[in-house]
Amino acid sequence: MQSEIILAGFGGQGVLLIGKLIALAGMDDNREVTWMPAYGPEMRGGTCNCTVVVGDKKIGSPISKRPHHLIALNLPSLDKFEDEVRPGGIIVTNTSLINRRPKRDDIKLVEVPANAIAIEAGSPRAANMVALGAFAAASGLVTLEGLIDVLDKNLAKNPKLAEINRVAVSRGYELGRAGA
Amino acid sequence: MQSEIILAGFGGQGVLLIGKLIALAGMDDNREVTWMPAYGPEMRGGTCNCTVVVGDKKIGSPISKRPHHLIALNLPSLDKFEDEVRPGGIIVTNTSLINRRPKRDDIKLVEVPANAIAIEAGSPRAANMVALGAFAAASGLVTLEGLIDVLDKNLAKNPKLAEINRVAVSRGYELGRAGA
Amino acid sequence: MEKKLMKGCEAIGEAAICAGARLFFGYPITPQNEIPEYLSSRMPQVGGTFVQAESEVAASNMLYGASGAGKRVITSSSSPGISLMGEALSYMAGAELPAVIVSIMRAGPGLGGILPSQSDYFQATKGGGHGDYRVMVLAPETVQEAVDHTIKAFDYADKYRNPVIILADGILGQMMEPVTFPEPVRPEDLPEKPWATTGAKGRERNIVNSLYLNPDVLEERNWQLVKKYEAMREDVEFDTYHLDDEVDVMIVAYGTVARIARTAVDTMREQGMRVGLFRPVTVYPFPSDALAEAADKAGAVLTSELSTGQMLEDVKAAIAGKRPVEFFGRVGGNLMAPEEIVEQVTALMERQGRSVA
Amino acid sequence: MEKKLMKGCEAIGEAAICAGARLFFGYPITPQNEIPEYLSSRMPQVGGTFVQAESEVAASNMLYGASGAGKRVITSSSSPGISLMGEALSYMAGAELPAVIVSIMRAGPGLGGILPSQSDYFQATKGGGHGDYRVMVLAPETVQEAVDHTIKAFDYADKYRNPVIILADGILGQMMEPVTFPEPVRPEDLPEKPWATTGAKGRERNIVNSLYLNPDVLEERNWQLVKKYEAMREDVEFDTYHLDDEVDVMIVAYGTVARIARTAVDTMREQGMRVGLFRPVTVYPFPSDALAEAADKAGAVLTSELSTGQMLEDVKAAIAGKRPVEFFGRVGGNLMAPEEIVEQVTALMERQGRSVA
Repeated sequence: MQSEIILAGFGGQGVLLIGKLIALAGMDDNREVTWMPAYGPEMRGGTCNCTVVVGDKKIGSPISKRPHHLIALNLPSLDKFEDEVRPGGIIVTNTSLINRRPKRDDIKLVEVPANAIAIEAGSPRAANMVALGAFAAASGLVTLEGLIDVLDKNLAKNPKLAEINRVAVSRGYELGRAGA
Repeated sequence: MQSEIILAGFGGQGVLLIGKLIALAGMDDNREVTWMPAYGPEMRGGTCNCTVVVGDKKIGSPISKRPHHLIALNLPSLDKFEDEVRPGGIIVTNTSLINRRPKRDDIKLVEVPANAIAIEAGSPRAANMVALGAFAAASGLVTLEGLIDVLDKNLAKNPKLAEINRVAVSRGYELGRAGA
Repeated sequence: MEKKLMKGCEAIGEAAICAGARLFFGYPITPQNEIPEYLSSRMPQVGGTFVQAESEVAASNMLYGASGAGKRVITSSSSPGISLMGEALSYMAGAELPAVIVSIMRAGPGLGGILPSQSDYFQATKGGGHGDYRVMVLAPETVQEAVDHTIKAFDYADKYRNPVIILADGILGQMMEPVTFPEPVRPEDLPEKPWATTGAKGRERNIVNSLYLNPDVLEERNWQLVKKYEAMREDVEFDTYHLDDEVDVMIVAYGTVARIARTAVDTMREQGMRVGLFRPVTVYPFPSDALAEAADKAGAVLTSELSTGQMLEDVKAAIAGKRPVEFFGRVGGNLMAPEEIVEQVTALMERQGRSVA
Repeated sequence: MEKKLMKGCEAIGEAAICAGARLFFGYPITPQNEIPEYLSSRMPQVGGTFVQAESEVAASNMLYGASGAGKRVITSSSSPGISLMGEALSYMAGAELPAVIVSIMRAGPGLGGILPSQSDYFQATKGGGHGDYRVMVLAPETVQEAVDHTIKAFDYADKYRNPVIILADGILGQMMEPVTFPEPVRPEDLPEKPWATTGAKGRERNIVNSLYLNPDVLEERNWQLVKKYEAMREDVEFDTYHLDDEVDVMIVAYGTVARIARTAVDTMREQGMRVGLFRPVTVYPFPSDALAEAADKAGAVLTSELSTGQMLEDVKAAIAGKRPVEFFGRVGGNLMAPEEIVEQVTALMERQGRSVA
């Protein structure tokens, strides 16, 4: 079973980082993982995305035109990738910045006001973590413990930031579970 | 019928020029001709040679490992090429500078004291012309008139030099005819 | 051994360190800048030297010089930059100098674009430079393989005294995958290079050169080089997927396209189609014999590349008319989706009159 | 028309003038210095410009610039120098700029030697530079053909908006043969180039570039270029000698080796041997179809080159396993004598079980 996830937002929202955290958690779980950033002309105009694949056997293409899931941190990302998600997949939208619902009704929608919750958690920059937590809960692809573990390892030098991110990812996880 | 001639001497003896004159005379005679100088490492050490091919049909290789004829203006040239000449071919040697006869007895030998005669003709530098004349007479490959014609054309701007060369080539021609 | 999640470019850089390379010369160009970026900070940490040269011509000649002095050396670049290294590559091959060149292909010709491509296959395998030289060319498809190939490349370069190219594209360069590294080699533990110009104290001086004005000597050398290139066949590498039994179509692909093709093969196998994949791992020497043998068990062959048909020539040469060889390429920086390969295979099977299950 | 006895190099120079070229950019290297030497005095006589650049990299980029401005431009060099032009060649092909490049091959790899060679065949025909580009490659065997090819090269370059290479060796460059020249073209009488950057007065500005960051646009361009390269097939040229009837052995050779092979064929024909010669005149596009057809009437094929086996790959590809293809090469600056070819053909016939008359 292989899961392909596109994570998209504008530059600075940290989609590459949460993609990497999923890959790291998957790796720690002894699964096959790839993380592939869009580069080149796609990077222009301030949009930013990456594709993470998690699976149980050797991964073929590290990019996907038919991802199973989408995490969209802003409206252009939802506009661009909504149609590509496979039926039955999860779309996480950041309602703090996305003022519409997906047109698709064959997907599982997880709406989180990621920026608002991130501010509550202690930093507006942690919105990506909220979305990550929500996705983890809704998909079951990685566990909250796994994510917190890689977060702690990656932010060992900055315990304060680690704490904010832990809170943000946990809040997101709760919301994702509730929305499921 | 194709004739391949190697003309060899030391740098400055003008073997490239007399090769060119044979080619030009052949060309004027509507025959196929090629002129090919040795270049590269062969040029080192002051030796100098070129290969002229005159024939009635399209010429293949412009160089020859089995030339029909050899014009050797100095001893190293005779040493180097003597063995390559085909049986029955002509070897013209410049006895002013070559103190031995060829070892071959299956060739037609034409000996000319080219430098001595050139001095008589007005310039020690015309030794190549003497050898050229001798070769023309012995081989019949090009006519004296043909040679004088291309000489005149090539030296139109220097009538004095043309005159010396005319004399030298004619003296060589007489010697070559006598030796035949 | 600890698993790390690393970008291909950075993993290649670390692998070079691991192989005992302490000298990098290069000039920036997208999409491989993460290699020099990584090594610019990493080299000083291990007592190595990172030089950003004034051009790729300069970088490649620095490579020549440092290799002549007996050191393990590496450079990396992308298409236009590799073109500028053609002369030095030929010189290194002529002087029999080991060196590792990482070629992260981008779309061409000319400036082209910065997205992935495999359109420098000819340049790498047939020799962008002049003369009868060849370089060994390794084409990794995963980040782990990029690491392993980089380390092997240094060993092959020393073994054959010849440049070795790692041929990959921006996907592999930018992608992160888990990797492990072997125990690093200390440069001082590497075997000595008795031919190197290390200062001729107490021995005859060594000469590193490619100039042979005597044609007989040069000809002899040329044929010796040919023997060496032929000897490289002992290190030929390839990979097969679902080729144990007869197949209707055998896909031939390398690098990133092989990954995409593998996904396509999985899809087709699920649908009951008899399809497999042959992946050249060394593209020079090309696994011609193995490919020809594999083709004997295939109805037809589909070569798929990110080029307008370069490896295709080697595939056709290997198969020598015994099987139909068709081609599917995407270029300009675009990749084919696995679904496109499925489509192409299906169409090919129909043309071959084979029922698609 | 007056016949002149001229050196190949000088004849190529005069032919360029004759074709309306008024710009030469180059850097000296043996054995083609007679081309820049000739043009350095000849260009000013016809109002042209001769520039000795600071390097071959610079010369080739000057070519790019002047071609972009719509002028007929030419450079010449030899093996290492041509390697340094690989990047600019790819750029010219990418920007669709016409230019004529004279490649007088010397022995390689590296500095090698200065004697004749054909070991840059891959570089010319498969693209020394990066990306999916091709250049048309003409391989003259006589000085007259060198003249004709140079003139044609300018026409082809303009027709296809692509670089064209004249591929020859030091023999042709140094040899004198009689030549005639056609009526010279006056540059001002050449057709206009509406795409050139000539100062955008009263019209939309033209852009000469090879950068296409959008992969869909670049991909479209790549396939258009492929179509163009395929269209070049209409100008494919070859020559046959004693191939009207069936032969036991067909020799395939180009340039200087074709001349030597012709002498060998004459010798063998005199001995009653059924032998002929196929000579590719354009080596890209390669006359594959004609060669395959000719091979149908041959028992076996002997490819002979001054390389360790480069055109050999194209010959094998064309014949696709239908006939045995063997190889005889001399390298390092050495030429084969006609007698050596006779020997090789005789041995091949014996291996094929054909009686040698």
